[in-house]
Parts: sequence; C-alpha cells; structure tokens
Amino acid sequence: MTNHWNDLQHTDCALIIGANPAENHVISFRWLTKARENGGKIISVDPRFTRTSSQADVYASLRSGTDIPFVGGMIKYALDNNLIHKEYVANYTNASFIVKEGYEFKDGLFSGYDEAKRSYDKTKWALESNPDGTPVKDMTLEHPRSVFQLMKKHYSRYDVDTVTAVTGTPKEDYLNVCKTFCATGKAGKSGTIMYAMGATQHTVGSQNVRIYAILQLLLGNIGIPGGGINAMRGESNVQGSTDFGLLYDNLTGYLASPKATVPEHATLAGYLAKETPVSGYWSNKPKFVVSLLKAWYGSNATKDNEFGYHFLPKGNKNYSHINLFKTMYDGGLDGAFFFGTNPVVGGPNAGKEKEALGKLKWLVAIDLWETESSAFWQKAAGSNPADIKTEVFLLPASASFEKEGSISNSSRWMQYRWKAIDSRGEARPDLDIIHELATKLKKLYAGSSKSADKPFLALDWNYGTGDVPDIDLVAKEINGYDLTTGKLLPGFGALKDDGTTSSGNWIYSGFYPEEGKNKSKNRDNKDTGGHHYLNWSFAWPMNRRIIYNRASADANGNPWSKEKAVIWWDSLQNKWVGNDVPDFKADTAPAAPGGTGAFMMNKDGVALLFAPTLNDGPFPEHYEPYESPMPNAFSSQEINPAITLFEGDFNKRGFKSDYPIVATTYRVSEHWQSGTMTRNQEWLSELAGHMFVEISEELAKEKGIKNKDKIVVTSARGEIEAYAMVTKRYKPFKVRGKQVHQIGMPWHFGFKGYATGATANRLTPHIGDANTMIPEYKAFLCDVRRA
Amino acid sequence: MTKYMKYVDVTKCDGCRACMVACKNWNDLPADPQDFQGSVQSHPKVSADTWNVMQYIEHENGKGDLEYLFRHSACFHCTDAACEKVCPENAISYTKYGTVVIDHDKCVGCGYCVQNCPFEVISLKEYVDKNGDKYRKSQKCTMCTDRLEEGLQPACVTTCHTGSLEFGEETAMLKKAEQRVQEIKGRFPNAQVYNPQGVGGTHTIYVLAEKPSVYGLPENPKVPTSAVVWKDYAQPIGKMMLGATTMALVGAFVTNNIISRKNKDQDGGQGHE
Amino acid sequence: MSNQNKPDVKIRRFPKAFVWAHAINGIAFFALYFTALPMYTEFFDWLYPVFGGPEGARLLHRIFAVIFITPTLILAIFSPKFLVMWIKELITWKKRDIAFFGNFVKELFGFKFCHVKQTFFNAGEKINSILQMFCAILVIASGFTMWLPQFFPRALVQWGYVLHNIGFGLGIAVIVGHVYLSVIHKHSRPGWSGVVTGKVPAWWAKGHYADWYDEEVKQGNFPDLDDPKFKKEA
Amino acid sequence: MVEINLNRRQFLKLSGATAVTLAVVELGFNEKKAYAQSKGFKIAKATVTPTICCFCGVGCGILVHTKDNTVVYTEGDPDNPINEGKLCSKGTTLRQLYTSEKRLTKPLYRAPGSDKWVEKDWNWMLDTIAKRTKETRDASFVETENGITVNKTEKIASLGGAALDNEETYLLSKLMRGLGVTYLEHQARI
Repeated sequence: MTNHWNDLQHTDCALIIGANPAENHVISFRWLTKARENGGKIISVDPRFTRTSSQADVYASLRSGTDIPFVGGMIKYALDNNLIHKEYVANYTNASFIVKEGYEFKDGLFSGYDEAKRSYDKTKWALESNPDGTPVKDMTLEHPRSVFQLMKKHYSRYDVDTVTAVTGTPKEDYLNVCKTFCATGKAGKSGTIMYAMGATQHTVGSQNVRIYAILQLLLGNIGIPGGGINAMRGESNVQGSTDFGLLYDNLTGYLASPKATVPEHATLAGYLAKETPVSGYWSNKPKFVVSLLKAWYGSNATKDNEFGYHFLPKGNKNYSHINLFKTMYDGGLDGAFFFGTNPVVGGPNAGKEKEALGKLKWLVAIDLWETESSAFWQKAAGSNPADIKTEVFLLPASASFEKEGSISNSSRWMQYRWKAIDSRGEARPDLDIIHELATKLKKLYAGSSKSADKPFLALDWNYGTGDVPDIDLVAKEINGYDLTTGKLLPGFGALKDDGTTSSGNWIYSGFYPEEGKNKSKNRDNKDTGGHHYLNWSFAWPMNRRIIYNRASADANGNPWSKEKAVIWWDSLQNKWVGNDVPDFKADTAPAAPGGTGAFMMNKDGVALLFAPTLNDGPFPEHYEPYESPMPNAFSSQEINPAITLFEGDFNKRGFKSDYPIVATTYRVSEHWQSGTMTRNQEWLSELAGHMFVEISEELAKEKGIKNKDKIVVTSARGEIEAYAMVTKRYKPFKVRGKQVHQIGMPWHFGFKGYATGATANRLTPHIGDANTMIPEYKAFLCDVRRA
Repeated sequence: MTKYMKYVDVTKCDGCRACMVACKNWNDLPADPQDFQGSVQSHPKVSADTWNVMQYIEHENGKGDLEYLFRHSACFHCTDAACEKVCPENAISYTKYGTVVIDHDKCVGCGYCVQNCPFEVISLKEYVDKNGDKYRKSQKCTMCTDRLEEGLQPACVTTCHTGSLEFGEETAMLKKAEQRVQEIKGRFPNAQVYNPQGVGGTHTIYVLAEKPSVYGLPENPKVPTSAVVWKDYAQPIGKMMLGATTMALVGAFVTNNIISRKNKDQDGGQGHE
Repeated sequence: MSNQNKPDVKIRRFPKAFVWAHAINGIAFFALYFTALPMYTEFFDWLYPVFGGPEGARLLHRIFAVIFITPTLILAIFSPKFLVMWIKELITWKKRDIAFFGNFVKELFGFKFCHVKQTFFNAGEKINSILQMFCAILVIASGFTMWLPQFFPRALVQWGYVLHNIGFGLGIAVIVGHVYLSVIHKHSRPGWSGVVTGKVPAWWAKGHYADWYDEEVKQGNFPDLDDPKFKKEA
Repeated sequence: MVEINLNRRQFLKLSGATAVTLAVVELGFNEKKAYAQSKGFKIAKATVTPTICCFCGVGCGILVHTKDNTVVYTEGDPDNPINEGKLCSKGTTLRQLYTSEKRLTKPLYRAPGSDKWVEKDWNWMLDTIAKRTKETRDASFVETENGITVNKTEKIASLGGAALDNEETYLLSKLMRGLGVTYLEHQARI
C-alpha cells in the first residue's frame, strides 16, 4: 500500500478491483464506511456480486482475467474526456520522455520478441537520453514518440464497445465506473485503487497492477490522502516476510539476489555496478548491500573478502513456487522446510504438489496444526503410506500471542506483539526453533576446514547465551549499528559502504534508533494530523505513512489542494513540512536539482507510465488467461507471450471444448488462506463449514442443478465435489456476443480440521505471471455436473 | 433509570459475522455446526448455542436491481415480552436496562417461552450434569447484561466495525434510526424503522432496508393472544376455581359435620326414604 | 357409621375392567396433578426436588400422561359393553336428571334431601363424566402439542398451553368434588367401594339408582330388597 | 515485559482488567468504577496483553485476556488506531487458536513408509533435522559454477513464513542463505 488503512477515510472514490475487502480485509471497511459518510463513493468491480459490491455505490461485473481491457478503457476515457491531471502527469511521470526509435507495438507484440525463448529484448524499449545521461523530454507531451503519445495510441484501441464486449460488463455500468472514478482527476479530489489477489493471480498479474498505477498517475492520485495504489496483503506479515527477503530473488530490503547467470555478479564490485542506478535513491545501494553483508557475516565480512559477498548463494534460474514444485515433482529436491505453509491446499494444481512431496527424502513442517501438507502421506490424502518414503518432522509452533515480536501490515506499519501466555503444550516460537537449528548446525560444522563449509561457518550467529535467542539482539541487528561506535543507527541515511555500518534490512533501519527505543512498540495513538498517527508503531521507510507524498504538492512545493495536503515546502524554514514524514530529502527545495523528483526511488525521480523493465512489455496489454473461453479481441496473441509454459503431466491444459465455463477461486471471511488456522477452530468452522461452488441461476438451470445439490467440478487437472450454491450474485457474461458462464469457489478446504471439504486447487493450473510467477488461480476453465 | 437500546442499521452491515463469534466468545457458547444452508448463512436461525445469526438475503428490488441484504438477528428484548409473560417460574425478567434475561437457576426448561416468542429467538438446550443427568435450560441473547452491569457494551456491538451495531440511550437511538431511514430512502424506498409496537416496542431496533417480511420478520408482531388469554384470564381464573372448589369442599365438610352432630341420634340415611 | 340396620347384601355395580380402568385413571390423574403443580405455579416449586428436579417431573408427567390414556383402551378391550352403556347414559337426559340437582346440593351440605329416582348413573355422575371426558380430551390433545411442538403449527402449540391450562383448571375442580363425594361425604361413601371392588351395598344402590336397580331386579340380576327375607336379616 | 510508554496502556498491562474499562467504550450509566471485581465476571482479574492479529494484512490490534493459564477472551484493542477495538470474525476468535483441541502440543515424527505419527522429544527432532540438513547440504553443495563462486545447495527448499514475526523471517532468511539454499519461497507468491 502506498497509503494506509486509516487514510482510506479521505478518499473521494475507492475503486475496488481484484479484491473483496468487505470479506477479506474486513476492517478496511470501517474506513471505507467513514469515507462514504464523508460523501465518498465506492466502486466494486468483480465477476461476482460480493459483500463489497453490496456496500458499493457502483457495481460493475467483469469476466475474470479482463482487468487490462477494463482499466485500459478507463485510461482512454480519461484521455478522451480530458479528465487527467495534466500538470501532475507532465512533472511526475515519464510521460514527456522520448522512446527511442525502433520501439513498436504490433498485433499484441512489442518490439524485441524472441518467440523461441518466449521473452523480450528490453533494450528495444529504451528511452532517449542526453549525453549527460538525463532523459530527453518534451514537456508539451506532443512528440509522437513521447511516452504520452505512445500510451495514448496504445490505449486508443480500448474503446468502450471493444472493452465491454471482452469484459462482459454492461455498457451502462462500465461508463458509470469511468465517470465516477475519473472524476478524481481534479485537484482536491482523490481516488484510491484497492486490489488484492484478484489482480495479481493472473498470467498478466504484474501488468494488471501496472495498469492500475498508470490510471492513478494520470489522475494524479498517487502520493495524496485518500489516493494511492493499495495492495491489500492477505497475510499478517507477508509484507514483512517479503521485506526480509524470504523470496529467492531478493535479499532483505529488495536487494536483488546475486545470480550465477549474470557475469557481472561474479564480484561484489561487479554486482554493485550492475545493480545500482546512476540516479534516484537506489544509487545508495552499495551502502545497503555492504551493511547487510556486515550484519550477516560480522567480522568475517571484510574489505578483503568483498565483505563476504561470495558466501551468498548464487542461483542460476527461477526458483519460485511453481518451479520449486516442478523440481520436487521431478525428484530434484531432497529436503524441505515448511514454515506455516500448506501447499497441498494452497498451491496451484495441488494434486500434483501433493504427489511432489512424496519425492522428498525429508520434510520438516513447523505449524500449530497437523496440516494437509504435513499429513500428505496419509490415506485421507489419497496416499498409500507404505509407498511414501519421506521422513516427516512435525514441530509444534507457538501462536502469535504466545511469543513476542513485530509484524508489518499492508501499510508497512511495524507493530509489536507482546507475549500473552506460555505456549500451548510443548509448542515453541519459530524464532527459538530457527535459532536452535542454526546452533545445532553450527555445532555439526564446527571445526570443519572444508571450503564448502566456510560460508556457513562464516555466518555470524550471536543472539545471546541463553537457551532461547534474545529477540532484542535480532531487532537491533535488523536496525543496524555504527560498527565504529557500537551504537544503533538513526536510520538508513547513516549507512555506509565501507564496512563501518551494519543493517540486516536497510528499509527498516531507524526503527530502533536508540537503546530501549524500539519504535514498533510505540503505542501513542494521538492523531498527529491527517490520521497518520506518527507515534503509533513505526512505518518503513523512516516512518512515512504515505509514500511518494512529495507528489501531493505541485512542482513549486505547494499542495495541489488544501483538502489533500500532506507535505509542502516551507521557504522560511527551508524544508518540507506537513503532517507526514516527507518521502523526500527534507531540505531539497522544489527549485533545486531533483526538487520535483517525487518518485525518488526511481531513476530520474519520475513514475513510469512506460516501464521498460517488465518482462512482458512497457505498456500493459490484454492477453486472455492461459485457459480462456474466448479468442483475444485485441490481437492474435492469445496468451501472454512472455509467460513460461510447463508442458506435460505436471500441468495439463484445458480447452473450452471440454471446459466451457470460467472458474475462479476466492476466500471467505471466516477462513484464512489454506484454512489450517481457521478450520481448526470450532467457531469459525461452524460459520463456514462446507465447501461450496457458487453458480448462477442460469447455469444451474442449464445443468439441472438445484441449490444445495452436490456437484462435481472438473478441470484438466482434476475434479472435486462440493455443494452447489445457486445465486443471483453470479450472472452469465455476454462476451463478444456469446454467453459465457463463470463460477467461483473458496479455496480454503482440505481434509483436516473441523470444517473439511474438497480442495479447489486440485483444479487450478501450474502457470504463472510473466514477472512474478504468481500462479493464475483466478481464471481457468472447468465444467460442472450434478454429482 | 435511563433505558438503553441496541441499534442495528442493516444497511451499514457488510455481513462479516464478527458479532456472531464475539457473542460466542463472550458467552462461552459452543459451536453448533449445521448442514449446508444453500447460502453463506451458517444457521437457519438463532439457537440455544448461537444467540445471534447473520442473515443473508438476495433480494431483487422493484427496479430489478439485486440487493444483497444482511441482518444481524438476535433477541429483540421486547418491552412487553411474551416470554416473560408465559414463564411459569418467573425465570424471565426485565432488567433496569430494558433487557430481558433468563435466570437459569429458576428456568426449568419447560419451553413455554420458546413457543410463545413472537420472533422465535428462544431455544431450549439439553445439558448433562456431573452425574450424567440431563436437564434443559432455555437460552437466548442476554444483550450481555453482565457487561452492561460493568459499564461495557454488548460484545457484538463492541466488535462491529461499520457502526451497524450501536448501543445507547433509547431516545438517541430512536432519533438516529429515524434520521438514517431518511438518508437511505433514495436507495431503499421501503426502508423503515422496525420497533414493533405490538410488543410495546423493542430494545433491539432495526433500520431495515426493506419490508420486514423480506427479512422473514413479522410485520406486526405481538404477544400471542393465546398467551394473553392464558396468563391474564385462564390461569387466574383457574387458580380461583381451584381455591373456590377447595373452599366449597371445606365448607361442605364443615357443615356436614355440624349437621350430622346435630342429628346424632337420627339415621344419617334418613333422607333415603 | 350406622349401617347395622341395612341388609348386608352386595351387588356388582361395575365390571372388573372398569375398576382397573378407574383406578389407573385416578392414580395417573393425581400423579399428573402433582407433577404439574410446580410448573403451574411457582408456589409449588418445592415439589421439584421430590420428583428429581424439573427433568424428573417432566419425565414422570409424560409417563403418567401415557398411563392416563390407557383406561379408555382397557375398557374398550375388556368391557366394551359397559363402555357403550356408559356413553348411552351420558347422552340420555330426562326431567328427573334436572330434578336431581336440587337435592344433590342439599345432600352435599348434609341437609335433608330425598332421592330422585335415577338410572345407572345419576345426573351428577353424568355431568361429572361429561366434564371429565371433556377435560381429558382437552388436556390430552393440548398435552400432545406441548410435548411434541415440532409436529404442530406454532399457533396450535401456543393455544395448547391455554387449553391445557383450562382443561386442568376445570378438571381439577370436578375431580375434587368427585373425590370428596366418594371419600369424605358419608352419604356417597359406599360409592367408594364400588369403584374399588366393583360391588356396592344393594340398599345403597337401590337408594341412589332406583330405576337401574329395579330394572336389574326385574332381570333377576339383583336381589329384591323388598323381599322380606332381607328385612328379616336386618 | 511490555515496554510501552508510561501511558494508560502500561496501566492496562500491569494492572490487568481494571484498566480495560478505560479502554473499552463506557456507557456512563455505571457510576462506580467499572470492573469492580464482581464475582464471575469473566474477565475480572484477567491479565490483558495487546497483540496484533495474525490473519490478514490489516494489522488490527487485539487484547488477549488470560486467566488461570488459559485465554478467556479476545477482543479488539480500542487503542489501536487501525481498528479502534473493532474486529472481524477471525480476529474475534483468536482465543481458539489457544484453546482448540486440534493444537499440536508435541513434536511428531513419521518414519519412511509408516502410516502413523510417533511422539518424539524436541532434542531428538532438532538433532535429526540438523543431521538431515547437513547430509543433504554436504551431498549437494556446489561451490563454483562456470568459474563463478556460487556456494549453494539446490536440494533443500524452504517455504513459508508470511505469518512469522519480522525477527523470525530475518533469522530464517539469514539461516537459509547462510546454508546456501536457493529454493527459498514464501506465500507472497501464492
């Protein structure tokens, strides 16, 4: 989230697309309700009329997987009707930049496509630059190769009729959405886009989010109260765990993992040179990287050994979820640790993921419950225990309030949780488990002189002398020290690249600036202005609550409007002031070099309407889902040309001839993710105790299905049985003149716990987004019949 | 004593059901799993272990628009409560807050209240005591009267995030309800305050988006006539008759004895001839 | 008691089946009465522990409810003739039945009275029977709705409570009178033995049910008390 | 324990339920200081600890009431500005995460080919896991690839962590990378 939960109350219009916050981020609706009371509007765009839709002023349906046409049409509408915030666009985005000659877009393909590799040569999308490295601009935005004109041309194809024919949205509803939301392009008005997995879990997931961002930039909605592009995180600390690098491709703080396939990464200097941009805040990257290496390898990280850079593993491929399970399925993995995760329910094509687990030699599961995944070898899972040679270690973990530590919510607020009670039974906090495992491994490796063991032996692991680690030492290591004085760092501004500072995660640096002052424990809930509650917890970076808040002021540093002021330039004090921590150098005047670079993390300080960095094109373009009932109306490219295809047994693909119905998955309010945390609780299990499939009255009639009947849903991957929930809240779509049915189902269920039921992910495909490899859970083909 | 009221604005509710579990959590009520209901709704109606149930209604209004309606359903805490009237044990009573509560020490589980509640919100539950003996108690929402006594609001109200549930002073709540109905008339032309006078008004009042019948609520609930006949007439008369008959017999016995003593020498069966 | 001057001849007034039926009915009635009392008014709550709490009282009440119904079956099976005769009597009303009441009140309070000739049942007994049957049907029918509310419309169940209540109120009044007459009131007391053994003193029967008695004598079933041999014995 | 500033929150933690009254919306009809130790009032004399909900990414504050070594009630933390004491159904039932009969209370081990779990002690479990980790790492460790130092094992995977505390994710990330694990994933992707 660029903004935060409390800030939602300031919005004039919330466009909720690819999310159902009334059911899945319930408390967000406290603030949306406030916004409505203040005259704000809510728009819900969803294939299904959800509880969010019921609270909305405007509802528009769309077929799953058609967000890009939907929002692309809104962009065209805003441009055609001159509703954009032109000054904002000109100053704070790369609209004025000139794209190099050679760039073109033809029949769904951008220049530089290599069909064999299914990837693009992104250098074909480069921007023109002056000899000094600064971009060539045309502030009139009239240059035919300006980003603005190219964008205009690109989305000129997304006219209302084509769009609604693809999305299946009633035209009247669609225009109502366009009109309502684009009204926020005015200064003094703000609109927010709220999304979740409905946006990201597509083969065009990244571009879905990109196109939301483009619309928001055009309307001048980023960096202001009640604005922004707000990803609602589904797990309490998925923000934190991402920040802390629990993904193969990022170290902590979004520093790229070094790769064996990038020749420059062979040395630290090469890595830093390759990964550090010349301008923007990321130009400080070497400080962050070296400080991280110092935090991890301590005194074993020296200038001479490139601060231990070589101790880090260097991968040579994409190790993300689907690939991981493909490797496991092919017998390529021996051991696995599962920290509170349950892919047998939550993974795509979960039947195959379950089979893959049987290829492991050992599996360690750390959880509060016996999950479907740790029990994958049982008869109830459809396995024959005797055939499965996997050794399984199941360790009881403490619940969140049986231990202490901090978590970071969607708004990047790092809040502390205190320990309320001793752990149930013999359960132990994950921190203790990880620590003890590390300690035991250290002992096993102790004294070894093998070079292979050196990286692990070099790992600095000192968290107190007691049986359990001192969490405070961990927290302080994350914040970082000035190694010359041994004092805690005041923030990442103090980091250095010479090995004299350490910080386990640079973006968090500053949350623990002094001994005894862990700011995640701050509990002063006085409103410090703008409902930012600056003294409540700590928000990274540097306690900023609205990021890019420099964009709330015009180029001269004056707020675009009084209503939506956040920070402004105070020429008397010569600094930026306001009710939030400036997301900007506090003393850089608007007129100074870089003084209008509102998006300071980016090169050139602007937001990217044209993003030559993504794998599947600089502008979001519509492609049909991997499995779709319709040919692509926008080009002859049916599916995203840059996605990785997995052929064969691991991922069977279905076609509309056998599977004519669009299916999607989602969550219900009472269950959480794969359901282990909630299906093992009686009260929540009673509220949502049965696996169901929602189908329209029209489809039910066609198939002879009555409400509460047991039905079978089949896809190319498998079949499941569940109750039919016949509802008026699904309506067939009229897509390019044809009727298309869509159904939906929750994906929480499995065979363990109080509430049990069929696992929806037995149906979903092993196919991922071109950039993130997030699986396409939200749009696939199926068929239904009575059981 | 100021009366209090739970105000339920169903148009602000987004159906999250926190009120349902907050109730279970505060009152330590066990789970009561049901068969699949054919909708998101978990229970057909309130029960002895589930004192409030979120209703989910798909309603097509006159304009042909789909409205997805929700209603937090629980005890209404009537001013003239039929349950209180029919309870043979005086186990049901009104509190100073206007809530209607069951004294479980007195309740014998007869179920009269269950059958006479015009809103069908009371249920019997069978329990087993330490000796394995079964006993029944009737159960319903208490409006967390134990919390009210400590100055806290009902658990359901405390957890409600949209302001759909509020608890406050009677006149303020009534005023709020009237205002709210005016606000939402545009979207919900049938919107109305539901505070049925047939039961003397209730201490849970609703702002309904639609007619009561859409929510399965009686348009005109009242204390059942049978309960009035029974409790206000039949039973007092019955008790009187019981008394009168007894008195008559006592009288007869006494006079009989007096007369037979008087006629000591005579044959008691004199009149036989 | 001064019956020495009465002939010591007994005649069978009631068949055995009736004796049983009556006894069962009576016992069940009182069991129902007592098990219901604490429910009827909290004045009798102290009775709950006697029955093992409300659950015990409820269980007993239901057991006796079933028992309460069985006499009809016993009569129907073992003495259908009597049952038919009884019903016939109940629907046959003549002038003398009305005349009975004036004298009944006098007798009740111990004043001088004279017997109006009656058939098998006198008018009082007929009223008693009718009322009892009416109450029984009311109480039994409404009892079922209370016992098994799930099978009946809610309104019926709600009215069931009232009817049970009314049936009970009326029933108990009648029963109390009925019992008084048989147990305490000395003029009617021989009737007690009638329902306990089935036999009553012939003289008493003749006095109370002259028409019936005479009819039976004619048929040779009963001794003719006017026969001097009886007087002699006396 | 709870290092909160000297404000009423600390009061809450230290003096138990008494302070909750200050926090929870008061009605005003009870003149006497609420939470008088009325007998049987379920959260009287309970210890109250603030926490943050473990479910979605909103980050609502929750108060955990503990008494007699169990969790007796959980409710929204009225001081937390994000939720102001309000919660959804999942947050409200946090209590059952502790009380559920389904909680794992002992380490369980399943031997290859076995059809059942066996209870084991922690030490044995962690010793064995460490041994397996070392065996696999040692057998699969790659130091160089095409002349580049890569120091990795591609035979061990680590998944999950989106519900862990920051400090835990940090240690996990550090440990796994320290071991050379490249298959490192969590729920951000699924």
